[in-house]
Amino acid sequence: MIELTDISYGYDGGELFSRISMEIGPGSFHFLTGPSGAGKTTLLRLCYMDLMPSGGRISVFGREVGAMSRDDIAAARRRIGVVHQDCRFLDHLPVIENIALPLEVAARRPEPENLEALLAWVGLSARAQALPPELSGGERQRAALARAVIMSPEVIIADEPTGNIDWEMSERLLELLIELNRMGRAVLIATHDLNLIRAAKARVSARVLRIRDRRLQAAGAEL
Amino acid sequence: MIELTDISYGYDGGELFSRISMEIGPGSFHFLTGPSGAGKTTLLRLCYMDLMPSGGRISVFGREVGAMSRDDIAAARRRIGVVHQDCRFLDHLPVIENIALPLEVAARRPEPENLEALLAWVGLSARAQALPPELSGGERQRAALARAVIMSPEVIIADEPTGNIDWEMSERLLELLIELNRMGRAVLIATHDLNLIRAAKARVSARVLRIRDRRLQAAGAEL
Amino acid sequence: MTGGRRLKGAADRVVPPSGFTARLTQFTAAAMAFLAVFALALSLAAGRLAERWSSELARTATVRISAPAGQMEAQTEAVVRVLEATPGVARVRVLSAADEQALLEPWLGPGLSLESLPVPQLVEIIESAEGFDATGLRLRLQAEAPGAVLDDHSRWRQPLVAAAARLRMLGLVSALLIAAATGAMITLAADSALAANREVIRVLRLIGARDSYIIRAFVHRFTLRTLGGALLGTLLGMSAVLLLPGPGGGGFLTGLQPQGAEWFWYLLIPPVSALVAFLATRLAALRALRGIT
Amino acid sequence: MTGGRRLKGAADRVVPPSGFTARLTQFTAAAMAFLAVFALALSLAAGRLAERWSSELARTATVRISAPAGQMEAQTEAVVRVLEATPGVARVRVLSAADEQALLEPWLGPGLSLESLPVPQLVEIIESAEGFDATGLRLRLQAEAPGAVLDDHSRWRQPLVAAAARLRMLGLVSALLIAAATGAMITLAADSALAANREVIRVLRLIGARDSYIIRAFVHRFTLRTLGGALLGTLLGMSAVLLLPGPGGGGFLTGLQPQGAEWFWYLLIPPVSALVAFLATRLAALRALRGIT
Ligand SMILES: Nc1ncnc2c1ncn2[C@@H]1O[C@H](COP(=O)(O)OP(=O)(O)OP(=O)(O)O)[C@@H](O)[C@H]1O
Ligand SMILES: Nc1ncnc2c1ncn2[C@@H]1O[C@H](COP(=O)(O)OP(=O)(O)OP(=O)(O)O)[C@@H](O)[C@H]1O
Ligand SMILES: [Mg+2]
Ligand SMILES: [Mg+2]
Repeated sequence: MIELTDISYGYDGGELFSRISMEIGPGSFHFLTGPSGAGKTTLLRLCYMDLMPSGGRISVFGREVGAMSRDDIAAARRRIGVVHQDCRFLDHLPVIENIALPLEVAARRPEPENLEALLAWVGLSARAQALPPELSGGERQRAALARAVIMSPEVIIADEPTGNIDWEMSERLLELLIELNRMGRAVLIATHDLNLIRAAKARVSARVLRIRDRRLQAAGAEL
Repeated sequence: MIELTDISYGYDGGELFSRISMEIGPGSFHFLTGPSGAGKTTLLRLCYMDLMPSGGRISVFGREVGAMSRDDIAAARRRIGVVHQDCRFLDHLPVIENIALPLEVAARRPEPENLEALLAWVGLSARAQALPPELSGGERQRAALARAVIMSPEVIIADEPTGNIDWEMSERLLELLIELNRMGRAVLIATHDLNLIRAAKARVSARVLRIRDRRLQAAGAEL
Repeated sequence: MTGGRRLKGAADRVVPPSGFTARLTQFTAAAMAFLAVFALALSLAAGRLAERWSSELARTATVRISAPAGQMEAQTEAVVRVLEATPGVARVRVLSAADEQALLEPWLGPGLSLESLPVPQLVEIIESAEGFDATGLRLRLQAEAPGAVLDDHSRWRQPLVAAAARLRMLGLVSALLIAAATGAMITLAADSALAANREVIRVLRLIGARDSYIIRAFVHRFTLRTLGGALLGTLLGMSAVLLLPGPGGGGFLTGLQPQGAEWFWYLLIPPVSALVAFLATRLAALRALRGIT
Repeated sequence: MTGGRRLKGAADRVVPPSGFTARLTQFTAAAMAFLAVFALALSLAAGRLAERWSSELARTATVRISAPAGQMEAQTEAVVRVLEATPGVARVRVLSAADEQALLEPWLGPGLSLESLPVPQLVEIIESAEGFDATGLRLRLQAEAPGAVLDDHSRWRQPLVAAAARLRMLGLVSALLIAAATGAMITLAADSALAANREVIRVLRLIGARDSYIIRAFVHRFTLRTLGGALLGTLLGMSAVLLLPGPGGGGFLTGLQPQGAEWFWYLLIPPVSALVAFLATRLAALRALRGIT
């Protein structure tokens, strides 16, 4: 559904990737690892069309990204759920409205039961009416995950979703992602948490990709 | 140096802690753990006088916090280095100036060699002139740690300093903190990363505190 | 909290209330509307004044003919001939003895008989709108009727009329300046609000909001705020203008108060401000969006 | 990059450049200064006009005495007596025959002998600044000199003087309104900049910056911006006022151009704006800091 072909990218000056290719197919489960600053976030941003590659082609849901209008990109993004590394919210709206925001933007009506079940799953029922700045670090990440999955997106992209979350909660979130994956959603997670990758590999057939020397490699058996 | 006695605190309504006590003595090394939302960040904010307790007394460097003026608090904060969980920077100044900011605010002149050595230690030499929004998640955390230690503070408080950092870099940062601790600085780290705690315990005599049921407990031998 | 309730006015709510920029916009709109009312009042009053003065002056002049009794009639006829041939002269009237006596009464008292006096003959000229060329007329009169003297006595008031016209200009220029300044300020306020809300826009874009959705939210907000502020400012300005104490005795500037159709111009202030805000915000929003994927 | 270089002007640099708010502040200051120049020019010109008119009118009035030849002298003396005893009368002058002839010449032509005519005696009154009570004077004259008629002929110009005074007031009120609006706008702009920079202030506080350090940074920035904007606006405004075409013939409003000591008032605009900005920003910064530990 998302296909990167011979992608190059670099912020002003340096080159972070040269000619890397990757395919996120329906129902696939990918992990992306690599040292801090390797370009994990950058690669994900390319996938959700937040950056345009300096070389190569990206196609999302069968359409070339370079040929898409701004409205096309907006429409495609509604089919991708993203957990950003820095968990951005609208700070003036309560958590529950932030989580429902993708529905609102798409002029769809949120179903209260779904919303509440989702909140319960990420353990935020008690904080539904809090404003985002009043959340703890881990609560923010969980809210971001809830917002990413509320539209039942075809692809879920999560950038370091468990950086601030204790192990117990991480396993629970992984559970949710695996369940969604079993329902046919593609999942792509960037993380440096090897425990998380190991736990996932025990339960689904996940591919682990690693960014090294500006290339993308399949990680070895050490995981 | 920082002493909490019978502290209670709660954001509007609920009570997060009731009557907890803690002492950060010179040269001590503490870890603070607990599930997400337990109040780790809140406890640290009480320690660096960002919040005032609703009950109990806090004394910092021998002075009662409640009796300190705003300028007293500013002065005391210069003796405490803090890594905030959400790594706030001045987004319009390059990383190197952000790291040197505590010196500037204290009207002290940064020593270029120190600054560069510190940047090299946290692996940010190449990104010195980047603006904070151009940093990767892990780079931000490392910059925050560099800023926290640049004033050679007597106490270092770090909130989840390795949430976005790969294991190799985490060990290196831990190294830095342990070294500073050996030089007599007190260190207090909130983290959910059990590996980090285990690695530290192997090298220094660290106490591990856990927030549970609104109280502070010494963590058992399971770590 | 039902979904339905949350959806209503949602596009508006995604923009944070941002107290200060909101108040700044409203206040700017109000203050500028207030000043615009004053400038407009000044301009309209000056315009009215200029009109009144020009019509009151009725643009008259007099020719005084002093001649020996025998030549008087002939010279009077010559003067009338010359005047009727002069472009810019609308009407010529030879004053009768009774007219002249009425004119002299304040000076010589009633009951004076002009018969016994060598009183000059007066000829009144009503100028047309363009006016006549006084110098040329004087030369021609001198040639045809040596005893005739042209007394251009109303001209002294013309600077006043010119001044009133200038005052009107000044008021209009001020009103235009105020409108331009308002536009610029609202643009800047919108820009600053959008810059402050870059993060909000980014979040909205990232979760799949269309540009039109985002623009609508901001434009709506700013247009309403400006309209509200301008309405308030116009109301306050009008109240101030209406409450201004009238001068003691029906003098000039009696009337900063608007009259009749002039109300229309004041009523234009709020919608024009709102339109300016609408366009300014739309442009600012489009500009802001360009930098955000 | 040495430490020394980085330190210079550091307190200023910690506040982000924030393009739009900066431009908004500058523009507001400039626009308001520009308008203030106009209001001031209007006010000063109106003041000058009012003065000129009042002095030109010289506040004169005339008493006309028509009496049988025998009583003329006695009534004239009575009139002079009454007038000299009237408060508000500065000077009394009995017109000579030559004076009267000069007055009548335009009407009756030269070479007229008044000897042969029952011409009334004219007495000129120069009012003092306060003026006299015309009604009371009329009653007293009627009693003492039944042939005397008070001709208050200059009064018709007084509404003009009053109008000029009102115009001056209007200008001053506008200038004050503009100053108040500027203050409010700069306060709001400062508030909005501080609100936008809450995060910056929080970071600075958290790393141990004193309130005074933070306030200095903001206040410095805003005061300089406002001063710059106001200077520019004043300069532009003055240029506009000076370049305004003078009216053809020395009429009223000749002089929107400032004269002599009036320059002083214009020069006050930029420093006063800067002072307003200084105080407004200081207050706003103190208010903003109160909420941040
Ligand atoms: N907007 C930007 N402008 C310039 N350089 C940038 C920008 N964003 C990121 N970079 C740089 O590109 C490199 C890769 O960044 P990226 O965020 O993709 O790393 P990452 O693999 O996600 O790291 P982490 O694990 O620390 O989050 C980093 O060195 C970073 O400093
Ligand atoms: N400003 C605030 N206003 C209201 N509630 C708050 C505020 N800040 C935090 N809380 C709530 O207080 C509780 C403790 O928050 P805190 O940030 O201390 O947790 P934490 O232990 O640091 O969690 P994490 O590991 O997720 O960072 C959370 O439930 C949080 O939602
Ligand atoms: Mg990253
Ligand atoms: Mg926390």
